[in-house]
Amino acid sequence: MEQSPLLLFFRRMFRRKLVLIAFLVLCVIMLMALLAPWVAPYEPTAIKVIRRLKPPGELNWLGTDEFGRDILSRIIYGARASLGIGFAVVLVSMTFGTLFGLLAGYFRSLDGLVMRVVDALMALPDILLAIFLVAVLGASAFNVVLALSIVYTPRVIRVVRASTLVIRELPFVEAARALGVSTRRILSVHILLNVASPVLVQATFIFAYAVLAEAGLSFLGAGVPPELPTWGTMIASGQQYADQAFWVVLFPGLAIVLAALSLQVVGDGLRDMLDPKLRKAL
Amino acid sequence: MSMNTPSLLSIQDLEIRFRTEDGEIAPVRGVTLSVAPGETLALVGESGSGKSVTSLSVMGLLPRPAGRVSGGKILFRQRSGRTVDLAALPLSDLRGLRGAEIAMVFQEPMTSLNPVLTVGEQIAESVRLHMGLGHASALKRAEEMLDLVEIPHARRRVHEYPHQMSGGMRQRVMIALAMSCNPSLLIADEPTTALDVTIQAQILALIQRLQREIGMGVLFITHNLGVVAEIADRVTVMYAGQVVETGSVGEIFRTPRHPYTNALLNCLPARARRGEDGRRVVQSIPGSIGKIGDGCAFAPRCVHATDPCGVGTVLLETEMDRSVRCLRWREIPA
Amino acid sequence: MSALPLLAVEGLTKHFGRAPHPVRAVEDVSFHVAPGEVLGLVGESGSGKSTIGRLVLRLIHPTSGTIRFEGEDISRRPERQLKALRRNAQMVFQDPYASLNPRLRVRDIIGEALDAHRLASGSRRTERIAELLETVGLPAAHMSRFPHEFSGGQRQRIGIARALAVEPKLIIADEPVSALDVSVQAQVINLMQDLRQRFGLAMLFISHDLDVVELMCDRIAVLYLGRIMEIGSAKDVASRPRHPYTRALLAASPKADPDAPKIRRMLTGDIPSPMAPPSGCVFRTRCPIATEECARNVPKLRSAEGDHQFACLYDMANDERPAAA
Amino acid sequence: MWLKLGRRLGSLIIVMFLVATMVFFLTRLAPGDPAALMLGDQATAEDIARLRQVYGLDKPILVQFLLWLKEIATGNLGQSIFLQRPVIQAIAERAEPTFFLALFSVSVAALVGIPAGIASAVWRGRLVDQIVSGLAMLAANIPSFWLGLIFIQLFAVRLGWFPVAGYGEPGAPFMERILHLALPATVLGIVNSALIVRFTRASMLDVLSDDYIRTARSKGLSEARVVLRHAFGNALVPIITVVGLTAALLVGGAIVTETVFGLPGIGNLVVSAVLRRDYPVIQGALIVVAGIYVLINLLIDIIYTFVDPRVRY
Repeated sequence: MEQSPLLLFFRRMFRRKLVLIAFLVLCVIMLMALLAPWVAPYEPTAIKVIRRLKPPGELNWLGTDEFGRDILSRIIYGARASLGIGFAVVLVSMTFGTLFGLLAGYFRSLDGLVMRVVDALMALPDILLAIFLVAVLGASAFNVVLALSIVYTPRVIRVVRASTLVIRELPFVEAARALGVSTRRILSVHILLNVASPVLVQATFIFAYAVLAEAGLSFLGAGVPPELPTWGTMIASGQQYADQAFWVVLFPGLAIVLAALSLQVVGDGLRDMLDPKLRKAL
Repeated sequence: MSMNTPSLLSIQDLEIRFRTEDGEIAPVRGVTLSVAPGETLALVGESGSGKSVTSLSVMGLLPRPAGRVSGGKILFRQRSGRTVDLAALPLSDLRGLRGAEIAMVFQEPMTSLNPVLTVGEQIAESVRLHMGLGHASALKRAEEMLDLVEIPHARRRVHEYPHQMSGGMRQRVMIALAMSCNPSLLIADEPTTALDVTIQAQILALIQRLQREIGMGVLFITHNLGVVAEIADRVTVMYAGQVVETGSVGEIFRTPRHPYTNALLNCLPARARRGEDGRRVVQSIPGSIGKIGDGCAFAPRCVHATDPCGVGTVLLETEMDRSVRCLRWREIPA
Repeated sequence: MSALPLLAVEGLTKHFGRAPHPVRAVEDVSFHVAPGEVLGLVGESGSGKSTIGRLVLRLIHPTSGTIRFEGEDISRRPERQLKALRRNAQMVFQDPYASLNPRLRVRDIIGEALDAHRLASGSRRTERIAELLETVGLPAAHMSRFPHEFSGGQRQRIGIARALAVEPKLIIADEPVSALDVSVQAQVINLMQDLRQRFGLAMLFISHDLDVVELMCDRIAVLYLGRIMEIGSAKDVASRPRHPYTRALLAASPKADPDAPKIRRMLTGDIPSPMAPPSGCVFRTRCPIATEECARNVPKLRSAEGDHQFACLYDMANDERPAAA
Repeated sequence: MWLKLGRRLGSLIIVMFLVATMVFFLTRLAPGDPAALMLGDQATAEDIARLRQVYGLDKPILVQFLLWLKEIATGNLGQSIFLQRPVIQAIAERAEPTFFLALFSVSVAALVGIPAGIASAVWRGRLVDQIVSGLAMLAANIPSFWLGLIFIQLFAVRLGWFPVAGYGEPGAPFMERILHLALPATVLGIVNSALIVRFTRASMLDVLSDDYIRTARSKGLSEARVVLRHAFGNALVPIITVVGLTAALLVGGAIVTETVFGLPGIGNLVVSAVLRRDYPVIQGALIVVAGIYVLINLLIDIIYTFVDPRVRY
C-alpha cells in the first residue's frame, strides 16, 4: 500500500506505451531546444548561397532553404522560440485563468461579469482574436505571448470555474466552512488542490494550441519578426519555394505536428490517469 | 416449495470475473439459488456482496468486455418448457428472452428511463418488439400498463416524458415497462432503495399485487431486511460473493444458521438491547469486508471462528430446502 | 426544561430561489435542544430536515426567524462574528466519501480544525490528532494516510474526529449512517452513543430512518414539507403518535420481522413539491382524515401531554375524528 | 422555455456589447494616429486636423465610443481606409467564399466525425477506436496552413486535379467554385473533424454508461437500436453544440486557410487589413464575426428545444 506517490504516478501515467513515447519525444525536443548551440550542426543564420534549396542529404540532413541555411539547425533553434512562446503562454494563462476561474466559481457576485467577458473573448475565433491583438500591440515575441495568453486564458477560466462550482458544493468544503476555516484557505487548499488536475491537463492542451497558433500567426506575417527562426516563419518564408523544394515547408511542419501531438498525447494520458470516472470504467 | 416445484430460475455455483486495472477479481464466487414460479426470493447482502452483479448476469447485462461468467450455470425454464443455460446462450437468443420472459426493474428510477422519449414510446418499443403489435396497439397497451400500475390519468401520461414525473411515478413506469410483455420472471434490483418510505410502501404493495395477479417469479435484490420480511417467501443471504444461507423467510429471521445472518439481524436498531448501564446498544460486526483469502470469507469478522474456518473451501450444505455455508453451524447456539 | 436550552430555534423559515415560486424548504419551525440532549429530525425528501441543520450552523442564511445558541441570537450575524459558533457546533455528514478532501491526509483534515481555532500546534497538534483518532476507534498511525485508503465506516469515523477536534457542545449529524451498510451502521451508531455520553454532547440527529432515530434520540421532531408535524419524547412519538402523518410514516416502515403485521394502511399519492405546497395543512392532500377545514388554516402545534405536541386539527388519540371519516 | 431563451438573448446582447467595447478600446491602443494613417505620408498637419474633425476624433474618447456604438447598432461599420468604400460592403463582397468554405468544411467534418466518433465509442478500446482516436489526435495537431500547402503541392501542383489557388473568375459557374473550394474545405474538414470525433466519442461514452441504456438492453433491443436510438438520441445535444460552434468559428477562423488558398474571403480581408493597418475593416470584421457566432449560439439554443424535451417544458 505504501508506495511512493511519484512512482505510482509515473507507473499509472505510462501504462499506455504511446504516452511514454510521446513523453520521451517531448523530452528530446525540449533538450534539443535548450542545448541548441551544441546540438545544431550549423549556425541557423549561416547563409550559403551556393547551397540554396539543396534537398536532404549528407551535408544537410533535412536540406537547405532559399538562403542555403541548414533546415535542421533552424528547426532546432526554432524550437526555442516556438516552445518558449508556448510555455510562456501556458504559464500566463494558467496563472490568470486559475485565479479568475476560482474567484468566478466561488463568489457568485463576480461570476456574471467574469463569464460575460470570457464569452466575449470566446466569441471570436482564436486566430482572429490573436491576429487582432498582435496588430494592435505590435509584432514582437512578447506581444505574441501576451496576445495568445489573452486568447487562452478564457479557456482555463471556464475549466477552473466549472470544477470550482462543483467542488464548492461538496461536503468537505461545507465542513471546512463549519469549522471556521478562512475563505482564503478554502480557496487555496480545498478547491485549488482539487482543480489542479484538470488544470494540469488543460495546460498541456494549451501548450499544444499555443505552438500551433504561434505558427499560424508567424505564417500570416503577424507573429514574431521574420528574422527570428520559428517553425511558423520557416514555413511562411519557404512557401513560395515549395514547388521546387518541398522540404523547406515539409520539415518545419512536421516539427510542429510532432511537438503538438506529443503534448496532446501526454495531456490525454494525464487526463485518463487523473479522471477517476475513466479509470473506474477501465 | 422449491423441492417440489421445478424451478423457474436455478443458478448453480455461479462464478463471475471482472478484469480490472489491478488484475482479475471475482466479485461472485459460488452463488447457488433458485426461484420457483410465483415465488419471491429475496437476495440479501451488504455492498460488495455481489448480489447486484449476480442479478445482472441473469440478464446478460454484465459490463462488457470487462465482466464475464466464468463458471457455473444459470438455468431458466422458458415458457415453452425448454430449460436453457443463460450463461451459455448466444446473445441473440438472450435478447429474445430479455423483456419478454425475464424483465428487470432497477434501483434508480430517476435515471433508468430515457429522458428524450415519452414513457409511452418506451413501453411500446418493448411491446412491439416482443409481442409483434403495431404502433397504435402498442401504445394502447402502454396505456393499459400505466393503468395497471395505478398511474392516474394514464391516457394523458402515456405522452409525458420521464422528467415530468416524480420518482415514485417513474418507478411505476419502470414496473409497467417490465410487466408489459407478461414476463415469467421479474428481477427487481433494489427497486425501492432510492424512494421515500411512504412511496416505498406503495411500490412494494404494487409488486406484490402484480405478482399475485400474474403469477410470475420474483428475484428481489435488497439490502434492507425490513423489506425482505415484508415481501419475501424465501431468502438467500450473500456475503463477499458467496451465498452463505438460504431458507424460508420465517426460518431466516427466527432461526438463522449462519453466524453472518445472525449477526446482521442483530445489527438492526430495532433489535437494540439495553446494556448494563441502561443504554440501548445495537450489536455490530467488527471490521469490514476485507481481502478475501482462504477459508470462510466471514471468518475474520466472526465471533465463532476457530482455526479450521481459516483454511480450505467451505461448501454450501443443503438439507431439505435450507442451505448454509458454515463449518460450525450445528455447534453454534442460535 | 429546567436548564437554559443550548439551541433555541424560533419561527425559522428558509426559502430558496426567488418569488413567485420559491422552494419553501423550511417554514416557521421552532424547537430547542438542551445541553447534552439529542433531538431527532425525521422526515422524507422535501421535509427540510437537512436545510434546518445547515441553517443552525449558519452555512446558509435564514429567510426569517431566530436561532439562539446559548441564548445569543446568531441568525443575522456576519461570518466574521461566528467564530464562537464554529467552535461550539459542528457537523457530521452523510456521504463519507465527499465529506473528506481527497487530496489531504487525515492529519491535515483533522489538524485543520485545530489550526482554525488555534487549539494546538507543533507536537501537541500531532498528539491531539492521535488522541482524536483513538477516540473514534482508529489507530493513530493512520494519520498519514489519505481518505481513499479507508472504508466507508472508517471515513465516517474520521469525519466524527474532525467534528470533535474543536470540542463542540452541539453536533449536527446529517444522516450520518444512511450511506453505510447495516453492520457498519451499527458500529457508528454505538460510537456516537459513546461519544455523546463521554463528552456530554448535544445533537441534532437528522435521519429518515425511524428505527435509528428512536434508538439515538431523546426527543423527535417529525417534519413534512418544511413544517413540524409532531414533536415530543422519542417514546411518545414512536409509540403514541398523535399526528396522522407520523402514524403513516411508522406504518410504512417495514419491520424486520416476518411475523409483524404487513403494511396495510398506506398513504396514497406523491409528496407535493415544496415549490407549491398545499394551502392550510401541508399534509392534507395525502391525509386519510383530511376535511375541508384543513385547507383553510395552517394547524398550530398543540400539546398532547407534557411537551408532546402535534399540528393537527384532530386528535386521533382522543377520537377527535372529523365527522366524515 | 421562452423565459430561458429571453434570458439567453439578453446575455448574448451583453456579450456583443463587450466585444464592441473591447474592439473599440483595444484599437485605440494601437500606435499611430488613425487620421494620419488614413491620409498617408504626404498629409499635412492641417489635413490631419480636418480629418480628425470629420471623423469626430477630436471629441472625448467616451463620446467617440458612444457615437461608434450608435453607428454599429444601426449597421454602419464605417469606411475602409484603403478600399475606399464602406466596411460593410467590403465584408459583404467577401462573404460568399467564406460562407461556402465554412459550410462545406463543417459538412465534411460532421459527416466524417460523427460516425467515426460513434464507432469509436461503441467499440471502445478495440482496433477501430485506436485508429479513429489516433487519427483524430493527429488531425487536431496539424497546422491547417501547412496541411494546405502539402495538399496544394500534392493534388494541385503535382497531380493537377484541382486549381492551385483562388476562387475563379468573377461570374464563374458554381461548379468551378466548388472545384476551388474542394481542397480548402477538405483541409479544414479534416482539421475540424478531430474535435467532432473526440466530442462525439466522449458524449457517446458518457451516455452509454447511463442507466437507461441498461434499461434499453434489458428490454431485449438490438445493440444497433440501443446505440442509435437510445444513446445517440441523448448524445445529440452536445454533438449539435460542437458542430454548431465549429461552423461559427470557421466563419472568421479560416484566416490561414483562406490565405494559403488565396480565397478572397473574410479571413483574407482581415489579414490584408492587418498588414495595412486598416482599422475600420478589422473592427468591422470582428464585430460581424462575433455577431455570427452569437447568432449561431442562439440558433443552437433553439434547436435544443426540439431535441431535448427537458428544455421544452
